[in-house]
Amino acid sequence: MTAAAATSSELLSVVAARELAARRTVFAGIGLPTLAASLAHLTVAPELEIVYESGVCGAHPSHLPETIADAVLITGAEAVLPMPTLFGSVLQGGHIDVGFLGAAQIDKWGNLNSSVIGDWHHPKARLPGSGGANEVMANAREVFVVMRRHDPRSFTERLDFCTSPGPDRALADGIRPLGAGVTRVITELGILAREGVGEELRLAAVHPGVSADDVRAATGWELKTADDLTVVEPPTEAELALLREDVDPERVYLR
Amino acid sequence: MTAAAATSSELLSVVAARELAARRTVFAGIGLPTLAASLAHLTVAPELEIVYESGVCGAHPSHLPETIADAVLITGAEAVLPMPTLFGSVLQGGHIDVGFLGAAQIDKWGNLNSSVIGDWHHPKARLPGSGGANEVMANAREVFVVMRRHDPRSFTERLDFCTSPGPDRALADGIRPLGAGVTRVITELGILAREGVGEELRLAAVHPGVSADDVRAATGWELKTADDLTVVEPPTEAELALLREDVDPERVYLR
Amino acid sequence: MSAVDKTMTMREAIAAHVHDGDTVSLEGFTHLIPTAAGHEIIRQGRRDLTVIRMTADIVVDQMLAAGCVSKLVSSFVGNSSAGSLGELRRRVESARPAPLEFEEYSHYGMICRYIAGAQRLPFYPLRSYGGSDLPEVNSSLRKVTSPYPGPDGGTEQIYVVPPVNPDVTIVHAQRADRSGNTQIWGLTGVQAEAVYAARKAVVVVEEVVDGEVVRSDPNRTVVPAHAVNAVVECPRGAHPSFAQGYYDRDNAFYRSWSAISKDKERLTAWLAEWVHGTRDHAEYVAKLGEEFWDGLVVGEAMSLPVNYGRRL
Amino acid sequence: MSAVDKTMTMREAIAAHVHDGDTVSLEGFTHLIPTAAGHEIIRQGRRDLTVIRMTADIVVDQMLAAGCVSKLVSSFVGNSSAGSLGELRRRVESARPAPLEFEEYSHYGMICRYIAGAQRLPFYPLRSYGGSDLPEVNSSLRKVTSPYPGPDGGTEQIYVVPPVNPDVTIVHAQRADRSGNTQIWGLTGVQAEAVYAARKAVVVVEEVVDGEVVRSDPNRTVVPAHAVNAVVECPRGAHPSFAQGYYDRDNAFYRSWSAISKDKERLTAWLAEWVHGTRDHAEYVAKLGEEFWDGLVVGEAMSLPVNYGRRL
Repeated sequence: MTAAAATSSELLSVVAARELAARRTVFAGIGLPTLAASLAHLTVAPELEIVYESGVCGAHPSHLPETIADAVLITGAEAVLPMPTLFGSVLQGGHIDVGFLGAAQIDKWGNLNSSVIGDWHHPKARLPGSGGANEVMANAREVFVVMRRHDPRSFTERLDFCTSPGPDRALADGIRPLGAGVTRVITELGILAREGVGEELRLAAVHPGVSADDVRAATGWELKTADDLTVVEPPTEAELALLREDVDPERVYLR
Repeated sequence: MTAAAATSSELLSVVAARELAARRTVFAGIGLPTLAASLAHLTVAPELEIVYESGVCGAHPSHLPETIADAVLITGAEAVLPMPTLFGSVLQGGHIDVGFLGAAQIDKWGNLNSSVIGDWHHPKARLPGSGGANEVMANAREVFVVMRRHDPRSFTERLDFCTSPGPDRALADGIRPLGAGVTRVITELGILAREGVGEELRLAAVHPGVSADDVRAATGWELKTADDLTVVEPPTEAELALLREDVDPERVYLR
Repeated sequence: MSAVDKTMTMREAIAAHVHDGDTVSLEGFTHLIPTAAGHEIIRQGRRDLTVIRMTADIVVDQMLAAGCVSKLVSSFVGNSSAGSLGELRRRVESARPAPLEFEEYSHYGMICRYIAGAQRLPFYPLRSYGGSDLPEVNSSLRKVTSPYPGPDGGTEQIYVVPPVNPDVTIVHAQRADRSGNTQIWGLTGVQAEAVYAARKAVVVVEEVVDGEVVRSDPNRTVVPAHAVNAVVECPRGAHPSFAQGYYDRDNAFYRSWSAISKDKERLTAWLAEWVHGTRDHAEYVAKLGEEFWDGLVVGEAMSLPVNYGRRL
Repeated sequence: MSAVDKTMTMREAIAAHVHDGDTVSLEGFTHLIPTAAGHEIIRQGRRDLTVIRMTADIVVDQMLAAGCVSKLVSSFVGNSSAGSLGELRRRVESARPAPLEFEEYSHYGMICRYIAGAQRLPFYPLRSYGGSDLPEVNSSLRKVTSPYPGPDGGTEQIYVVPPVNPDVTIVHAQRADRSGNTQIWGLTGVQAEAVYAARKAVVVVEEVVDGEVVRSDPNRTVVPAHAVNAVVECPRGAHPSFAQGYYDRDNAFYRSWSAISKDKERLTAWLAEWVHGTRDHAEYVAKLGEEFWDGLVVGEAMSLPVNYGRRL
């Protein structure tokens, strides 16, 4: 029996999960990041702990959570911390290996905009803002970005507003951040990667059937390609089975 | 039936309790301050809450506590706070009306030494140090000092070391404290008082049988006397009965 | 020792402690959002409020739509992950029907403002904001030079935020005694700091309990009585958010809010029916109906008791 | 999710995590003092330690007397209200048998150093020290000018303390699971901050419990597993201090310490008998005898359970 072909959500979740190999702590929002972390826990990162910005550590949810503060994350958790402790001692304290962030716009240095489209004072669209994103960027050892849509408006030469700056911008402002900033961007076209300060995001891998030119055309800056560009290994049947049967059997997020 | 004459401990406790009239929160150590606060609660300050630097608010002890962290203060308390909350939000936050402090030396401005006798680097006697005293002085609305012994070595023109400065010293250092500093010093001879910044401690009251000259002779600086010097009203039978029967029936501190 | 009875009705508490022009903090991070208090502020027609709330969500959108708010201080303006806040976007994007002054932070920036306010500090340092555009649109985000050498031996700079001291902070909790000793379990968020930062505090609870209940577990007291001015018993007052162990989150209502709030007429009708059209939260609860509440019922998962000990 | 087993014996934990020359924080404010860990450090003959402890009391005096400590960082050096620390006073007052480097703070100064260490801050501001002589003898107490106007519109200064980041922090707690989720009730002191400030942390507990016990009440977890490197089960390991709900304080021993420690020979004999003369804390406990422990037994005062709720 062959598994059904992977959906876009499944593909992104599987690819993100693989990138979490051997990591210990991940700061994840609800949706694809949770799916990725849960799958990684079952596969490449058995010691992985998901920390939620609401204050939950070591959750053992009875149901797939609908928010980062879902009651099912609390009941049976190993610890529920006050927010000053979570943000101060856990996140700023340097205990998070990987933080997942989303954004409306990203630039080649991995700077992120989640505040406004247009001018902040008279925005065309008011977005939610930082939440904890600015802190995750400044304090997690590295940041993974999962963005379904890969187009030049989202992957832009110039952000309308920088909500969560990578280390290069921080250093220019005289502030030394703890981590490397965005190191992986996982999209429907492939994976962009950078290692740290002074490095641009480069195309590291494409999904099967996608060419480097496709990705360059979808990116708003002149995207460089890694020397060892690879093709993403499609989700295995084992990965898909875990995702479909154990992680999200009701397909809450696997739309 | 006449009550036995008041002991020194009883006298000091009763006098300190009266000074707590209408106060709401008191930061008290174990011993005479606890006795005074407990008696005040039963008499002149029915809403009084004792806050302990260990983190206990609203204690309902089954036995007279032996330390500020005695297990009997915890069981049945209304709240037990982490120390950062107690010192940060409660004390520094400005929620304490009166703090009780002791000291080895006090000067005319109500500055206190609880660190060393002699030079700090080569002390003749090493005392415990600040503990939370520096914070109580800086942040309580006013400070009461109970010192059994009233002699020129303790009531000194010049402290060997200033552990806990009153507001005059703080202001000279460019720091604006919240409270008035020491406003009452209760000793076996009488009561010294000052109201706040710029004021020296003056003799406000003497115990029956003590003269102003007696107190001046026992004080290491040129002690001024208040215009309306009074004689302390001796403990009433009602006060002594409460102290002996309700507050410390086993005479743990009423030595 | 203090045993002052601070219980009052929501109507009394809002009338006594929230005035036109006040700075009002409403906290509760996803859990225990003080919605019923927001609705009573709307009913009493407060104007020109500065609202402080980390996650400005449905209750803030409702207060905006009712015309109560002239300024918002926040770190996240959105309807959780369930969509947009229609009124907020109209106010910010096109000043309809009136402009909204907006002071923007990140979550930890807001947390640190509360901590600084609670601890009476002139500023609080945090490792956020370096290189961000936020300091360009918020002049309260400033830098301080550390008086200690940095990791490389040179000087080190860090951003700081100023304290916030609301006129009143309102929080929702599971339970309190009559004098205000307040117990919260599950997510405790930043409620304690928001209360200590405020000049006055109103605690809304699912149930007022005997002092003995609170005192059986003093570590559970997140806010002690000395920091509380009013205790309001208001069951289900956190709807559509949840109260751990009491009722679950109304996710359907969250999902519906985008459509309601996108259409100003529909939003006005919603307020007329559910807020102005109910005398108090008890009526709002009754109007939703028992069948509705049955859908949010939670089962039991009791904590194991611990022994505080008793001297023999 | 993490379920790594971090349990080990006290001997293994001290051997693995405390080295000559290390900076070691031992916290516990009157309650849950990690005495057994201090004794094992003595048994293993550690030298040249910098000990950080807010209330330097009996266990510090013992470590000083055993020659383990070259520097002390503290805010209170005394035997509670029960008298003096003989060895500490000899070291400080007359450099016998060796000088002791002493860095002195106030309680809140120490607390703020731990917070700054835990939160990776370059400094932490506090409203202490203005006009005190402490900054004259401790150059780490410095001033910062606030970037915001003060209450009078002028500039405002405030003292700050630097972070502390011990090589290892050791705390005692009532219970933990095998992976290090640690629960404390009663006085929780500054244990969480001291652990988060440290590079490594050892948690000593009255009992190692199943994960299910911890997870029945996640708000009780003061230190999560991710901050813990070793879990040591050591019943009665906080003696002569107390463990709320487990055993009471040995006030008689506190009162006796002034006389023991005042006489160096007697102190040396005490260490020989009770620390060097016992193989581990279990022997120390047995040597005290069951009759002794009967005197410290506490009765029951159970917390009332709360409902965390379960989705139906």
